[in-house]
Amino acid sequence: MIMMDKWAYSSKLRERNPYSKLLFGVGNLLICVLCRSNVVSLCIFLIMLALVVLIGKMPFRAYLRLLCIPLIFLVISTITVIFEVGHVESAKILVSLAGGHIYMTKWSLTRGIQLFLSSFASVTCLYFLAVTTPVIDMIQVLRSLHLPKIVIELMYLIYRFIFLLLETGNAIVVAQDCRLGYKDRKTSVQSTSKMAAVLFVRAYQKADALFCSMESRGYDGDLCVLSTIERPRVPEVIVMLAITLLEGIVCYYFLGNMPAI
Amino acid sequence: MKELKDYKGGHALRTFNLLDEQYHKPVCDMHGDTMIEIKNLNYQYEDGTVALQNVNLTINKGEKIAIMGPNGSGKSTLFLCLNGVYKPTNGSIQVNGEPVTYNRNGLKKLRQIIGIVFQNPDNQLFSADVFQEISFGPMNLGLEKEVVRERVESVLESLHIQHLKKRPTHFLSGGQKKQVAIADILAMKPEVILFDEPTAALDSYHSQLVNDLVDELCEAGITVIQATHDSDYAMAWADRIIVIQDGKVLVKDTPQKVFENVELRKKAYLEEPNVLKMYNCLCKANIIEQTNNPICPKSIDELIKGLE
Amino acid sequence: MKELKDYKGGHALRTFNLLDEQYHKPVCDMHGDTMIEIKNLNYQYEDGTVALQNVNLTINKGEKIAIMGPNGSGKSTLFLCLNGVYKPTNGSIQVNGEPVTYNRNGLKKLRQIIGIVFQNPDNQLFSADVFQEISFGPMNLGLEKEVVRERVESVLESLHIQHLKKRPTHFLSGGQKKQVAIADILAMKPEVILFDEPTAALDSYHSQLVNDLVDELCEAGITVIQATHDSDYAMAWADRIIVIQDGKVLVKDTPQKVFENVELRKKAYLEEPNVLKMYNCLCKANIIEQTNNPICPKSIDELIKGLE
Amino acid sequence: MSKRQKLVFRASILVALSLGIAPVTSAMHIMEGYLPLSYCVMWGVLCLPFLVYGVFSIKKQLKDNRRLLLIFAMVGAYAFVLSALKIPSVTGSSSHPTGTGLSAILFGPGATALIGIIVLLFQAILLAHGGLTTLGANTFSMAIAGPIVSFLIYKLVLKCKGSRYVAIFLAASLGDLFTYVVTSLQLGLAFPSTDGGVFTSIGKFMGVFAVTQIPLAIIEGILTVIVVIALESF
Repeated sequence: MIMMDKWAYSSKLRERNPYSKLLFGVGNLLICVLCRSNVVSLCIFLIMLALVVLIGKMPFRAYLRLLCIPLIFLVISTITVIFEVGHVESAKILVSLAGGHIYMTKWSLTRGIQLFLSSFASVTCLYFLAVTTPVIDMIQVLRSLHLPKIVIELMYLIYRFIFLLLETGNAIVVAQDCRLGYKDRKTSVQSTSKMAAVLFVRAYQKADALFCSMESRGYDGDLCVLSTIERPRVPEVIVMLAITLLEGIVCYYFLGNMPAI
Repeated sequence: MKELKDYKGGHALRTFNLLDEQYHKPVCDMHGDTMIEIKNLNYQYEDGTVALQNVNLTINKGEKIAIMGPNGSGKSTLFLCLNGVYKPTNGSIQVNGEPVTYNRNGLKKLRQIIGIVFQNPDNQLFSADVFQEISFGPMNLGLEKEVVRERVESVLESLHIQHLKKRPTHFLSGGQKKQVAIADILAMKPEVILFDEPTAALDSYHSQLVNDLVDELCEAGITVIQATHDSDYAMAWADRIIVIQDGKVLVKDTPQKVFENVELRKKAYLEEPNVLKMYNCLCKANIIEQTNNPICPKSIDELIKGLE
Repeated sequence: MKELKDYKGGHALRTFNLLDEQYHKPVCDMHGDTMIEIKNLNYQYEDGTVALQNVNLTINKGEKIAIMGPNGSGKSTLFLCLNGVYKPTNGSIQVNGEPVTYNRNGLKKLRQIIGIVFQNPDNQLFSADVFQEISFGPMNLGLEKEVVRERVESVLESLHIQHLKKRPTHFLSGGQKKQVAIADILAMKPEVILFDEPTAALDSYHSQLVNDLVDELCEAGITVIQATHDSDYAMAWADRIIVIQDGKVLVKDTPQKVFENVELRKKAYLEEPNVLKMYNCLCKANIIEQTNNPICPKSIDELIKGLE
Repeated sequence: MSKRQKLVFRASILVALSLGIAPVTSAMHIMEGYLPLSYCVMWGVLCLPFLVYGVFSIKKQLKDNRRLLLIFAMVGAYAFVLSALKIPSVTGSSSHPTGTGLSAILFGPGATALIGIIVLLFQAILLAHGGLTTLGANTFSMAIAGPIVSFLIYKLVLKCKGSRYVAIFLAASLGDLFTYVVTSLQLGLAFPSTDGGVFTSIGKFMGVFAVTQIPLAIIEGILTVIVVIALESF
């Protein structure tokens, strides 16, 4: 079970129009990335938290757990950005190595903190989308952007098949575990590769079976289905667009210290 | 499972308004006309395995047919032949008096008349959500979008699963998946529906639901062919039983005659239905009077009713 | 399926030589000792769904237990808790008088004692060929290669599937896959085997085979717990039936008492077994004399024998 | 498909898998909001020709064989699932073999890029691996650069009459390494050092990620070989 997917379907914001949600989420994301301002990041972080947890009714603990996922990457790369390697004598030297020094400067520290906060805020924007808008709705929005039909078809199919294979894969892992297949590292590697191999075989068999049943319903190369989503309600979309733009302008004029990028 | 509690109520009448429009002929009229005629059908897989051998069958309109036989005996192959997914190596299939043609139009026509509900819904449902899934068949028939929308809504209503409309397929339970798989086919308004072990792996609640649904379809005049392993069920439900083994039709006859045949039962690994056992025992013990042409009740329930 | 024709012959005695070595205590001795004791078991999924609530169960050595209840009622979760794949959120499980520990050694011990045969063999079999598949469990127990080889051979012989030894698993038929799935577990020589709907989606021939096998295991003194939807079968086979719904144990009692409870049957969607219907009918009609403490036969066959 | 076609197809799957499991770890997905917008756009634009070519290439292949649509989708789902499965105590905390390159040889780099970008999009939305603004950069490193290198190495080793398992191992582990090099490059370009400039920065990122990525690349190489051996026995 993929938890983000589950939260998206159980969110109180699920039924809101996907166009406006996407507009708002992506709009805020762009503001985060463009401004790189600590204050803006903090504000957006709080707005998204409020939307997802207070209005969307996602459990706070689950949300916290989600926030931990990108931490590994964030911490490692931010440390890399903050600390410099070289021969500069004037900087605040932390460690001296044979060939040079590892040091940080005020500028690199500021940049690191900015980067950390703004990335974290952008992640909350992504989460806002991910846990309030089911994937099916998102694909629907992409469809109305006139992406090539084949891309849309593939997205729908891959989304469905992910869960089909995930179920099989998980079941196989559990069955292996029941027979002590993950008792130590060596066994684990063997079990994992066997699982990967058999999952591939199963994927192939499933594709065959599904094709057969699709043919029996008259599939002849053109995958046509109807969807339930309603057209964007124009007023709602305009309101969301206005809010996002306003946010952007406020950030730009009052807080914006747009870095030269 | 709240939604389903309503189901067993007085809905039966309302349920097949969708189908009644189409099949407005009274049932009795239809019975007897030949729906499908299979002559000398042979099917051989690419690898040379012979899956069907000299199959001859006539299926009448509105008939209830159970196909029995061990796994791998050729039932699924027969279904896929009937639906035009497999092209027979030899022999011919006539549907509604016309031979099946294997060009695009011929197949489209065939698939509108005959639909298959596959055994494992996970091998049938390919769409991300229920509405899309059910709309696939009707869209392939080339109907207008509005017509398709209406059909899907109407099928959802008939099966009392409107609440599933926007549900993503992967959130459905096994029983719900089965219902959607059936809706898939009903939305194409076929005249014949082939069910491949529709209640396998379902719990008794959903099995009952599916069995009731099948009964309603039959009442609405649809020809239903079911592959099943359940002797009790086949005895109770079927007009005729076709026993297949190793790709050959062993026998096609009424349930009682099929199950009374001890040799056949042994050969095709058919269990004797409980009701038949009981009936024979009661006859022997002279609790039930035996006439010259004894007709066994169809189920234990019927037998009990008779005794009372 | 030639291989299986021999099976029904006089093999029963020979079949469990493999197991007899291990379980040399006579059956009667074992019955009555507590095998598994579950106290106040709760299990909650990550997303907060409560799958099991305050489950209290005692399972004795050598008992035959059927677990019934709709799909999604928590049967599979219970199985996975018993096997240590899921760690209970609350409550405790004692096996052979010792509480389960969830470290590496504790789990190893637990999984040697309790084995699960999963419902869908396609989700259990992952090796390329049958021999590899069956040897997986014993290998992980850390046995010598020679011992593993012997065990696999011996299990293959017991199930009369030696001829499948080198067959690739994905070329097996559904029934054969099930047999291999059972062999998987038998090769680990567990004291308790949990079967999750072992005959779902099998044809009647293989169902019979599996049922016979289960009976032999029980005779050999193994504690067997089966999840099933088949009332007739549960009535005939089980010592006790445990009914689960929405993660709670509704009742644990003898089959007759469970099925005589009309309210319970309705609530948990259990069908009334045919034999019970028939028995009650015959009692009413005064064909069978009713005593003060009527004991219903276990199956239609037994009932018929009684009548004769 | 005819019998022979099927055989060729199965064989090609084997070959594909051998280099296909381009091992990528979730730690190497550049997270949401980490790259400056101009770089996001740049990497996105760089992916475009591959994606457009991918659409044409897929359409062309589907014309010959409709069944391929489902196979394409299954390959995508397979790649995703391998990174999403909860596997108890395996190689390392965050190592998954992902099959984005699986289709490189089967269906060509174009089709792979297209399937890859869809998989990466789903990984961002469903698993929080990567992000929307960094989708272009991640696609370039994982769905375009890595698979192409794996593919070339595999062909090269075979041409030099190297053993197939060696070829698989090298393709898998070097493909992994190349993805990590490209990712470091992307990060280094975006965040140049104060004095050393871009190259120092790239070196820094490579140095830091080397700690996790080099052992993982080797483990993934071994894992891939075992998978292929297992798959061959089917």
